[in-house]
Amino acid sequence: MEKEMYEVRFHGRGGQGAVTAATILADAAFREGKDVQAFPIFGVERRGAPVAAFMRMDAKPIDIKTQIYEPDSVVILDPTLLDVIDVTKGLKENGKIIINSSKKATEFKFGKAKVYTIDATKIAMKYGLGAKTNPIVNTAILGAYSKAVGNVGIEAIEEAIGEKVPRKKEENKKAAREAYEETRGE
Amino acid sequence: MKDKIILRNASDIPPMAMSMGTTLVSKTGSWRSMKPVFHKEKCIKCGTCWKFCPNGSIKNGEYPEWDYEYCKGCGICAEECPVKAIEMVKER
Amino acid sequence: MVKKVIYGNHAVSYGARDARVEVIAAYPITPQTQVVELLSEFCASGELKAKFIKVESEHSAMAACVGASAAGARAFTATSSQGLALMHEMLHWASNARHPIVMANVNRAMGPPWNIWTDQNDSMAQRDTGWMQFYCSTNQEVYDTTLMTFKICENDKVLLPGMLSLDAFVLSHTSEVVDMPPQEEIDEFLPPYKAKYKLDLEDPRAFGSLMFPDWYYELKYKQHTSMEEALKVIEKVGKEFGDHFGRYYGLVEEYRIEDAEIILVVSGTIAQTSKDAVDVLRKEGMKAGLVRMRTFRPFPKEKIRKIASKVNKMIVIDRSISFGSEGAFFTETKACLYNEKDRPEIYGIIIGLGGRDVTVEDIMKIAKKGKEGKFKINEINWWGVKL
Amino acid sequence: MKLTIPEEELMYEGTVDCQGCGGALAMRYALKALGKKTFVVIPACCWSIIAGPFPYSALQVPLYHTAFETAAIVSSGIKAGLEMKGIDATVMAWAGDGGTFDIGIQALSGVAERNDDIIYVCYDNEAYMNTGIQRSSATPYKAWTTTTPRNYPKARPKKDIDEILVAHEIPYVATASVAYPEDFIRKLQKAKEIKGTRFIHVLAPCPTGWRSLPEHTIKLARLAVQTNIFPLYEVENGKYKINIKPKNPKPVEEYLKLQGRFRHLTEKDIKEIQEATNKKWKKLLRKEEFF
Repeated sequence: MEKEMYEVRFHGRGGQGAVTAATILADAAFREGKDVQAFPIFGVERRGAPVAAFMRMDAKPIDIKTQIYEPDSVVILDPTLLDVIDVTKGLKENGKIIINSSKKATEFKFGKAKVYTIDATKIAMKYGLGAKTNPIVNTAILGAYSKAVGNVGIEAIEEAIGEKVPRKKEENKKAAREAYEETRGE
Repeated sequence: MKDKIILRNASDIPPMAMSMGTTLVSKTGSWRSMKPVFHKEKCIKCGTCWKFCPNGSIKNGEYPEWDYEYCKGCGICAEECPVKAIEMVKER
Repeated sequence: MVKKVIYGNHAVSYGARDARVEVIAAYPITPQTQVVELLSEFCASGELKAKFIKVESEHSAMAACVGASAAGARAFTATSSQGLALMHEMLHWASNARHPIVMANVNRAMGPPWNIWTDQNDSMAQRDTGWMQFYCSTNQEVYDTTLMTFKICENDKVLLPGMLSLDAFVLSHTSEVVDMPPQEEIDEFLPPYKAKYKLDLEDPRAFGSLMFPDWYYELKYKQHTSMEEALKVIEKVGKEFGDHFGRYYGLVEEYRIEDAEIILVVSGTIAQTSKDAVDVLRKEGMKAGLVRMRTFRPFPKEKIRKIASKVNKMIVIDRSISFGSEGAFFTETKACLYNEKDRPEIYGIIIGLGGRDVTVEDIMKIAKKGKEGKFKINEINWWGVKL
Repeated sequence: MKLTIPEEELMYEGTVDCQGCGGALAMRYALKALGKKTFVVIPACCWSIIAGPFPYSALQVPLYHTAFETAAIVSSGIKAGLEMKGIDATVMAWAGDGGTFDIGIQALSGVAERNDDIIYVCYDNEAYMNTGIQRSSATPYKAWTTTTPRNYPKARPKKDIDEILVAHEIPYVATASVAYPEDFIRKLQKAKEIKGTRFIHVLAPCPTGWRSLPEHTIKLARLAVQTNIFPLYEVENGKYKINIKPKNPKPVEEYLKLQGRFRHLTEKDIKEIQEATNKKWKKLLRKEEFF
C-alpha cells in the first residue's frame, strides 16, 4: 500500500509526557496545514511504566483509524527504555530515531536507521521543567524531532506548545528551541 | 374538576402519561361499610376530627361537615374525638 | 471559527458547551473521564453556565438528567460500558417519559474480564430502551453530532433521548482536528430548549402515574411513531447543519457505492478505516463501496432497502455480538430486506471485540473473501479469531 | 372550628389509599406546610398508586413519578433545572421506607453528601406495603411480614436511618409522627427555610400491613412516641433537640398489642423490645446532652 502519510511513535514512561508530546507534534503539524491524529497506545497508563504514543500526519485528510505498526520515525524520551523494549519494532528502513541521551548519536546502532541524540534531560532541568527526579523532556525532544526529521517546523512546535502546555509555556518553548539548535545526527 | 376525562383514541393522549384531571372523579365514599354520624350537641368545635382525616373529607365550618361522596369510613374521626361526638354506624 | 486538535472526549465536552446545556450529571468511567473533567472546568470557570451534579453513580446521573429535563432544562450526560449498563432502568425512564436528554457513550467492552477497549456491546444492549443511537467515526463528527442530537431530540415530533457513541481510545483518546463554529452561529442552529411538556407551578400536572392497559398500549404506539418520525428529522437536521456549517450528515454515509458490486456495511471508526480499504480495492479493480451506519435507532430501513436493491452482495461488519444470534447491524440489515424481491446475498462478520485493532488489510481481505463467496451465508463469520 | 394547622388543602379527595392510611394523611400535612410552590417527586411506593392513575392527579402541585431508587436524585435534578430556569420553589422527595432505607439509600446518600437543595420526606410504614407487606430494613425487630413469617420473624432491629443522615452533616434532620401534625408541620416549615438537604422521617401507620384497625392509626402513631419507640426529635446543624419527652413513658406492650404483626410475641420478646427501646432512648438523651 502506498503511503503518503508520516507516522511517528513515541516511547516514554508514564508521567513523562509522551502522549502530550504526540499531541503537541500533531497540533504543530496541523498548524502547517496537515491533517493529523495523535493517540496513546490504547492501554492503562501507570506512572513509571513504559508507555507509547503515536502521531500520524498527512497532507490529505486521514481516514484510517488503526494503530501504527510501521512508523517512519521513533522518538525515545527515556534512554533507559532502550534496554527494556524493542524501540525499533516495525520501524521503516531508513527510518529515524531520536533519543534523549547525553551520548553521541554514533554511539548507537540500529540497522539502517539514522540516529539523532539530544540531552533533553539537561535542557529540561535548565529550564526548570518537571522535578529533578522526573524532568519533563517532552517539549525539548520535539525540538530535536523538528531538526532531525524536518517535516514540522520549530516555529509551529513553539506555537503548539503555547496551546497544549498548561504551565511554563515560555520555558517549554525555549527548551524546544534550544534542543532544536543542539540536535546532532550521526 | 370532578369531570371524567373522555379519551377516544391515541390522538387524545399526550406523548407521556401526563395528568389531565383530578382524583375527584373517583368517589371513594362507596368504600364505606361504617359511616360517621355526627352528634352536634356534643361537639366542642376543637377541629380534631378535621385535622386527622387522612383524605380531608371533613370540611371546616362552624361545625365539621362530612363529605360522604369521598369519606371512606375509616373511623379515625370517631376514635379521636375527645368528646365522643362522632359515632360509627353501619351503612345501609 | 476555531479549529483545534482535540481528543474525541473533548469534542464531546466542547459540543455540550456549545449546545449550552443547562444541567449536567455524570459519573467518571474510563475511557469517558476527560469528557466530565473538561466540562467541570467549563462550569467552574463560568465558560459554561450550567449546573453540574457530580453524582455517586451512573444510575443517578441519568436520574438527575431525567429530573432536570422534567423541569424543562437541557440535560446532558456521558458514560461508557458498565456505566451505561447501570443506567439501563433510567434509560427506559428517559425515553418513556419523553425527555430529550442527550448522552455521549464511549463504546467500551463489557466485563468481565475487565476490558477498557472498544466494542459496541454496551450500546447494543440498550437497543430497546427507546433511545436514538448514533455512531460517530471522527472527532469532528462527535462534536457535530453532539449539537445535532439536541436539535433532533428536542423536535416536537420526536421528543426522545439520543445517544451518540464514540469508540473507546480510537476516538475518545485520539487527538484530531475539530472545527468549531462561532457560538452565534450555533445558537442560530440550536436555539434554547423550550419544553412543551414540563413540571409547571402555573399548570400543575402529574407525570408518569399508573396507566392501565387501556391506554398504555397507545402510548407505546406513539413512542414508536415518534421514533419513525425521527428518521425524517435526523435527515432534515443533518441537512440544516450542512447548510449552516458546510458539513452534511444523513442517516448513513454512502461512500463510492454508485456502481458498486459489493457493499460493506460498517459503523464507528472501522467504517472510517474501511474507506481507505475501498479506495485501494477500487484501484485494484474491485468495485467496492461502503455504507457507514451513522444511525442504529431508528433503523434506516428504507435507506438500506434502496441501497441494497442495486447490489448483489453486502457484507455487514459488526463490532458487537448478540450471543446465540449475531451482530446487531447484520440482523437489522437482513430483517429489513427479507420481503424485498431482489435482495442481495448478505454476509455477517464479527470483528474487533474488546478493542482488537481492525486494519485496512483486514477489511480488504474481508471484501475479497466476500466477493469470492467464501463466507458462510447462514452463520456469522468470526474474523481473525485465533482457532 | 378551632384549627391548629393550615386550612388550605392541596390534596384532592378520591385517592385510593386504604382506610386509615397514615401515608395519605402525612402528605395532606406536608402540602399544607409547604404550600403551592412545591414540586413533589414520588418513587415506587404506595403513593405511586395513591396519587391517582392516568389521566388523574391527586395533588394540586406538580408531581413527578420516578423509579424506586431515585427520589432523592431526581429531586436534585429538578431543583437544578428549576434554578437554571430562575424558578424559586421547594422540591420535595416523598418516598416510603423501602425507597429510603433500602433501594434508595445510595442516591439519597449522594444527595445528602453534596447537600443538594431538596427536602426529603420518608413516610415510614415499616415494610414494603405497596407490594403486599414484605419486610424492609425499616421493619421493627420481631415483626411479622409476608417475608418474615411468625415462626421466623424479623431477626434484626430497624435500621437507624436518621443517624445515617445525621452522619452526612446535612443542615436538618427530624423525625415526626402523623399523630403530632403541629410538630410535623412546624418541622416542614422550618425545613422549607433552610438551604441544603433536609430530611424528615415521619412514622405513618399502615392498618393493612400492621394488621391494626383503621381507626387506630393516630392512636398507634401517638403510642409510638409515648412509648419512646419512635421519639420525636430534630437535629439542626448537628445539634439535637428532643421534642417530646414523655414524663412516664408507656410500656411498649400497649403499642405492640394493638397490632396483629406483633401477635406472636412472647413475654420474653416484649421484654427484649422494652429493654432495647429504653437503651436507645437513653442514648438519644445523651446525644441531646452532648450535642
